Amino acid sequence: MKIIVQEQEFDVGDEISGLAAGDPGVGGIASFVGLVRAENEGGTVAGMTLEHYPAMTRKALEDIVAQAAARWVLRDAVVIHRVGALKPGERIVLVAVASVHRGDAFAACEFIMDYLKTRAPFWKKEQTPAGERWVEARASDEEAARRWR
Amino acid sequence: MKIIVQEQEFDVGDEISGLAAGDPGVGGIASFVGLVRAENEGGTVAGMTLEHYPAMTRKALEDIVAQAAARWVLRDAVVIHRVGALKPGERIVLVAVASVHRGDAFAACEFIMDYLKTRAPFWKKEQTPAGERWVEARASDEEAARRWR
Amino acid sequence: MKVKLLYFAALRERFGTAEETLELPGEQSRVAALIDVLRGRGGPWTEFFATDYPYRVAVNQQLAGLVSPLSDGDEVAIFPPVTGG
Amino acid sequence: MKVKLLYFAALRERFGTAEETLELPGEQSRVAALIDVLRGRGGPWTEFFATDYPYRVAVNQQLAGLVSPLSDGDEVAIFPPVTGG
Repeated sequence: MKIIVQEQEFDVGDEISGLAAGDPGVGGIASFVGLVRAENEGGTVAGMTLEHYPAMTRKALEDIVAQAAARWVLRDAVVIHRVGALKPGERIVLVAVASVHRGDAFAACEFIMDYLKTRAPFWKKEQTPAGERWVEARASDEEAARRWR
Repeated sequence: MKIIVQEQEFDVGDEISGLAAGDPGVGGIASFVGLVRAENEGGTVAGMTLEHYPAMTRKALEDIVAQAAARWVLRDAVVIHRVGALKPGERIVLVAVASVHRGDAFAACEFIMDYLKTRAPFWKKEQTPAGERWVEARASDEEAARRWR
Repeated sequence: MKVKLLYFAALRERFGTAEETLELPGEQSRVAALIDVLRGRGGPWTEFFATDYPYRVAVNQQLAGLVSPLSDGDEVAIFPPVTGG
Repeated sequence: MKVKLLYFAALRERFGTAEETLELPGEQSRVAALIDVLRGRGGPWTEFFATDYPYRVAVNQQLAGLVSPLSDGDEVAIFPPVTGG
């Protein structure tokens, strides 16, 4: 289990290869990579800054992964979330989950993303031609998280 | 869109990085990597051989990806499936889907895996201490595919 | 009419062949009629097609059913439920 | 009793501060009482807490609600709905 908040880029291939390496029972790894879009709500995005609540972030992510581990068979998981300045096309987040069967891997990975989106203390500020703006939370993210109750 | 059937290993990081590279509208990439388990149905697996129906395989995979593209917003997708001799821990399959939002990426990726598992002409033969045996189809895979109807 | 028959995986081993050409009566036929011919052959074919094993059929590389039509020159594959991924 | 207050993102900018210490009456309190104190302060606090903006509260780094208890020394963070991932 690996949970990291960092400014630097990460290597998706390395992270997925490292997950559950040598565990003979792992049958599949589901993952999600979130990217900075160059367009958002119709406007051009030149870049963004990700702020977080350092004392809480790790705890919140650990709690989300623990909830997933209580609901599905997880053999290993990694969550990496970047903070600081990011350019369009750069990776923001990686969630990867190794399990025995793919159903559990997919469900746990999507659950972690949905909860991260609504419960982990990160905030995005976008740079646009019209100036800076804080990204607003999407109602669809709340709905996605509610599905799992 | 990239669909490949090959004997060689592939690089997950390269494939995910290459997906939708430069597409400003992509917000996320969901992926699944299937691995050869060293244990199956309680027995030790020393390796497996993957047979396929070459004239049909590509068509079948293209058709599955086209069905996914008709149901969800896909910006790009890659399916790589290996054939031939594979050892425990080696990757068998990669499905990765780039989309605007994560919900579509997750759904399309899982749909492609579920359909691949039940409609693409691949067959696994496992080498075990008790000799070789053809892997039997799992009823749970049929159920998983039926969910999408 | 003639069809090209392919067998894969456990069925290839069971019938001891990967490929054959089969003559069917008439100019059009159906998968069901082909299966009847195979079932009537004796040996491993009769044995196999008397069971309720859920074999799959593809006609010209597309999954097909018992009522699917067959024409001269079609490629018909018979195989076990798939187990890739 | 005293609590440490933290503001993040748009709220940090709106209140012009990231952190402050606040004195609350009594030895125990609740998030609702803290919010009442802030709403009564005037300026951007009164303005903000009069709206129905769906701000979030964490007590000691755990998401909390208006009825959540507060003790001396607690760290209370107030911030906008999160937008990571």
